Amino acid sequence: MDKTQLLDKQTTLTAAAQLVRPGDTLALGGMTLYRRPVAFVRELIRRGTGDLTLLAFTAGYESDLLVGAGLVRQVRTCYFGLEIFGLAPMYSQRAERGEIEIVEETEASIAFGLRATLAGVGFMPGQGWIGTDLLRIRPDVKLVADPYSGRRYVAFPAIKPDVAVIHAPLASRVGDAVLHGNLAVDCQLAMAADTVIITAERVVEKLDEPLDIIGLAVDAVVEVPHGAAPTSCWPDYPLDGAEILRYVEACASGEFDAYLDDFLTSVGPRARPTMFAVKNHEPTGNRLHN
Amino acid sequence: MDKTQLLDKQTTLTAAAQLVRPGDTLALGGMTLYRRPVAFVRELIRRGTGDLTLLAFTAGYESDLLVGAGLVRQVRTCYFGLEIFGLAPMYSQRAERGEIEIVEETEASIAFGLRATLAGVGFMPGQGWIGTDLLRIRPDVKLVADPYSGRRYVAFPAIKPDVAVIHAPLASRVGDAVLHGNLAVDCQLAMAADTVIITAERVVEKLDEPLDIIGLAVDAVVEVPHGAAPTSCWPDYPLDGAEILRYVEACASGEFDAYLDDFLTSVGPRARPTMFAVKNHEPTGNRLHN
Amino acid sequence: MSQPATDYTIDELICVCIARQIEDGELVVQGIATPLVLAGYMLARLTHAPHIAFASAIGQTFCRDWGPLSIAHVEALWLGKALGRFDFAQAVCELLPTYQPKEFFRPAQMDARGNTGNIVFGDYHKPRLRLPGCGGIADVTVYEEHVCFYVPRHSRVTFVEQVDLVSGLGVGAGPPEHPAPGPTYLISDLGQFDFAPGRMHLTSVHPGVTVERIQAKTGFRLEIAPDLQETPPPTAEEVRLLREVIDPLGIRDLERLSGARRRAKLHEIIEREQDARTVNIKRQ
Amino acid sequence: MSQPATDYTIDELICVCIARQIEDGELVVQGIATPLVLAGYMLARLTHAPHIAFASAIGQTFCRDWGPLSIAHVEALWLGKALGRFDFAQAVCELLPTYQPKEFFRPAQMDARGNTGNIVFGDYHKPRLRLPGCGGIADVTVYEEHVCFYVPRHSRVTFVEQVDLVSGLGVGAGPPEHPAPGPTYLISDLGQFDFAPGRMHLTSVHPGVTVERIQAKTGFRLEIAPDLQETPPPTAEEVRLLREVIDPLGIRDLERLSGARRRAKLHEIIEREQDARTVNIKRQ
Repeated sequence: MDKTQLLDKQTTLTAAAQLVRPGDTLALGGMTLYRRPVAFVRELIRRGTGDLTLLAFTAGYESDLLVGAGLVRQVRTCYFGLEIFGLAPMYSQRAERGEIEIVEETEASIAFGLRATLAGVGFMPGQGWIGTDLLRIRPDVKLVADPYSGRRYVAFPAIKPDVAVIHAPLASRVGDAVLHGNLAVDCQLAMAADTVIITAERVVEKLDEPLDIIGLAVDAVVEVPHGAAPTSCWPDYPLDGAEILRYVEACASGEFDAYLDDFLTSVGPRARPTMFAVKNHEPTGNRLHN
Repeated sequence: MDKTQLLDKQTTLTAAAQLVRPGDTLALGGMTLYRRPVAFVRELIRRGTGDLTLLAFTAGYESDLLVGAGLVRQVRTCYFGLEIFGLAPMYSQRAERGEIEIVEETEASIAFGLRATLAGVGFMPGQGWIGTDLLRIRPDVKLVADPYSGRRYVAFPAIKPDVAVIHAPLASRVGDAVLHGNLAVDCQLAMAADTVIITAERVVEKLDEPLDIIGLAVDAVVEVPHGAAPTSCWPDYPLDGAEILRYVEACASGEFDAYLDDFLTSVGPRARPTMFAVKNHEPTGNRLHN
Repeated sequence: MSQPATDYTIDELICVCIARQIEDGELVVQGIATPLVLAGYMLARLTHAPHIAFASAIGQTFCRDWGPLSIAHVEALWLGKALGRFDFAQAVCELLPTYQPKEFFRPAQMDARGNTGNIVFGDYHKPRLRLPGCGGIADVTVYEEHVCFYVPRHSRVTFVEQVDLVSGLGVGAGPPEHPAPGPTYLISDLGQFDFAPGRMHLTSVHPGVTVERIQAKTGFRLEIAPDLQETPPPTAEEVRLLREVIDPLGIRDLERLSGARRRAKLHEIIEREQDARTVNIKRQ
Repeated sequence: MSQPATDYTIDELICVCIARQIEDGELVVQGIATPLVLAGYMLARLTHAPHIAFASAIGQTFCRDWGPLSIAHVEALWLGKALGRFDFAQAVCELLPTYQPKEFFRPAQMDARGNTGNIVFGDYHKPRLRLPGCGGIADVTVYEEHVCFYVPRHSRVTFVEQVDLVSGLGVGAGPPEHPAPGPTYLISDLGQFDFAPGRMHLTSVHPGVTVERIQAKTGFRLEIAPDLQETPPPTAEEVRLLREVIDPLGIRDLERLSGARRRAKLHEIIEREQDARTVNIKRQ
């Protein structure tokens, strides 16, 4: 077998979305309204893959669509909103109705939790939370005593996504990816997840810029121009505020379903035809053959 | 007072070396034979500042000179040697004679120890060490139980240098510095230390490359062209293997003292005359006025 | 110095008060969706604090340069002008605890001691209103000594006797062996406050505002400084900088608006930014 | 395929055996001062494993490209050809435990089960010989499943009944609930070994070496594979690649030398590298 082909991970959005299974913990890269894997979310909603635990450092437009579509059972994030555009309407609604489970996170619980997974340990100690009500609403989170000073810290538990989806301005066919900043915890997600999917504005043979994500653990690479829109993908395109506002206004008028129909049926950005059949892929431990 | 002057931290090697006090834990940046603060060490040996605890991720030529000069009471590192040039002769000699204290470290104990300091906690848990004799020779290091699984980890204790000295290819007068890779734990040292000194090949008004060290916590910046020689400073100059070999041969012939005399009296690279008097400096919490 | 402005909005006064809290050389951090704060930082940068350094939740970069506020191009400011780039794990686990930057948070609820809630109004499991979440407030208020608050709409909705769910520590909260420093400063649309006596403490009233009105809009007893001042108004130059240089699109106005009014203003700003961009592109 | 080499050194055979352990697509890591290992990796890259990725203690970068061995310009290889750059804290705390790369360590002492010592010979507090230290061996041998060893000079100095101070875990060492995987492979100047029976286990003898000689130079009883092989010699092409392309300066020879002989060889290499560079500069 041609080794170049063996290590090429480029595939279609359809094939990549099959790597997400009902019940998975799905981590979405980017920040609120920046570099979110929107095209991937569209594909996932089309497939109707549900019962998901949604993990996002901060959750925004793409996550609200998933929640609104009823595919999310549990949310883990430290901020779920649309920035200056206001609350995430479907998240707020479902949370207020008790229709989703929320595992309340903070910046530190996600950052240390991912670092614990990467270090191969069960927790990382942090200064935060003690004295707040976070420990009351997260009874699963325990304290640990510093064996030197006796001081108590929160033992932020290890977090491990099943699948991480990161949108990148640039990726190579072996899965190395350049993010151009606003990294959130994307590099950590791409190392911690069992299955890693990169959607990228451009997929090239060889990167000519420093990589942020090492392709070793990447399972699928999909070229999706404009794949983060209407969120931004710096420096390729800015935030499309008018579209975010259109979403907010639709939800304010009780027209989420109409917006979603429109979102799903819009031709939108499409993946370039795959150059190699999925069956030729054989990265270790991925799910393409399951 | 002119604020530009207030924030300018450029000074002389002499003034910067005064920031190190007898008994300090002195951290030296770089790796073994790469980007070591050799000119700074020359100045420190001239001053005779002793009773030091030497902390280095890996220790090499510069550290062996300090140890040979009798200024080091305690060594903390995970590797003290001259790479392919062999053992660090003075370190080995003094260690075998029991003339220095060694706090045995590994990559993980230094990396997690610095991360603990930066996170403001007393320890970080790691998988390493358990089952080795490291815990026997580091009786100060304790275990911690994962409150979730019960698994025992080593609680790597927080490490905090008093002074860190980093040699950089490029720095700005406010202390921002570019290292060009081979970072070791220099960024961590520059954040963890109470006092931070940057020696640099070139000191400029404004960086035009991404910084590795943020100037906020930097106390002194000294322009010292060739300040890492005979160790390398990529891409400015390579390792001067002939000089390292001359050192090894001198020590093998019992002529460390003669080598040291030569090293100290060589005109060598000198700092550019300072452009601002030290008394004009007033970074928070540094020691220039003590 | 510049003359006092005769014409300014309350948003502009808030920006100016935030700017006045900034000392030269400091590191200041901007959270998500806080244009009043960013405008205040930029104003400080352009007036008395030319050497401040910026970091933002968006971008996670270290910047010394500045740029005007934007809706569409916020990344261009933080990424395009970055001196150094980090990731959020580094920011949370290392940079914030080490550098302890100054940051202005906007509490959704706050009690007299500065304990805050940004997660829910009402019961956590059956909330009256689910809020976005507390970001890192539960993490940094444990240790951070430079926490400031701003409240664009002073009311009993925000200032309450008891916070429903505490996600940020006020003065002395937390374990007795490590009491939280608590906030040091608060600016609202009615006045300025500190927490010197361990409780929210009115130190200046904005022009035209009475102490009685502030107390009436606060759900707990306010401490009043014996030497209570009137907040000095913005200078004409500060207002000019805000309107013409820092925020010509008027993004700072959004925080005091809600619902349909905010959406209408957003429409206007987005169109103006698009138009301005079209003009700029044509100019090139 | 290429013919077997008729003329090769033992250093070259070690490089070739290391290369044969590398699978295409793997991440391989080089420790400090291990030119035999690096030459082996480069040979794998140029023969059967074009898609391997490299990392090195020097540089802490991620590379897919290769370059010839150097004394003076080792940073140019790792930094000049880097695809991505990390720091050593990230490498230790995150990259190594996550990616579990293949790495070849050189133990100073080793027992039958693969427990190693790289800190001292003799008593820790009164050592016969103080060694550089164990680097990260005490950290990664706890979990790492791809640990390999190489021993350029097989002797009873290295292979001992009992390691003076264990700084790396052998097969099954560590706590019973998390036994260490132990090493999987060892190459010395006399033969190749694995640890399949839980102890060092001779699987092939190098051409011209007897089992008796290997046992005599090993301080504990060796397990011998029933189907013991002779190590296939390098091919002529492998030797050519090592001599002409990968390591024209002969840096790989240094590891088997010590004391004055190593210093003499270093003199020669440093002069040759300087001359080669002068020629290159003149050519430009």
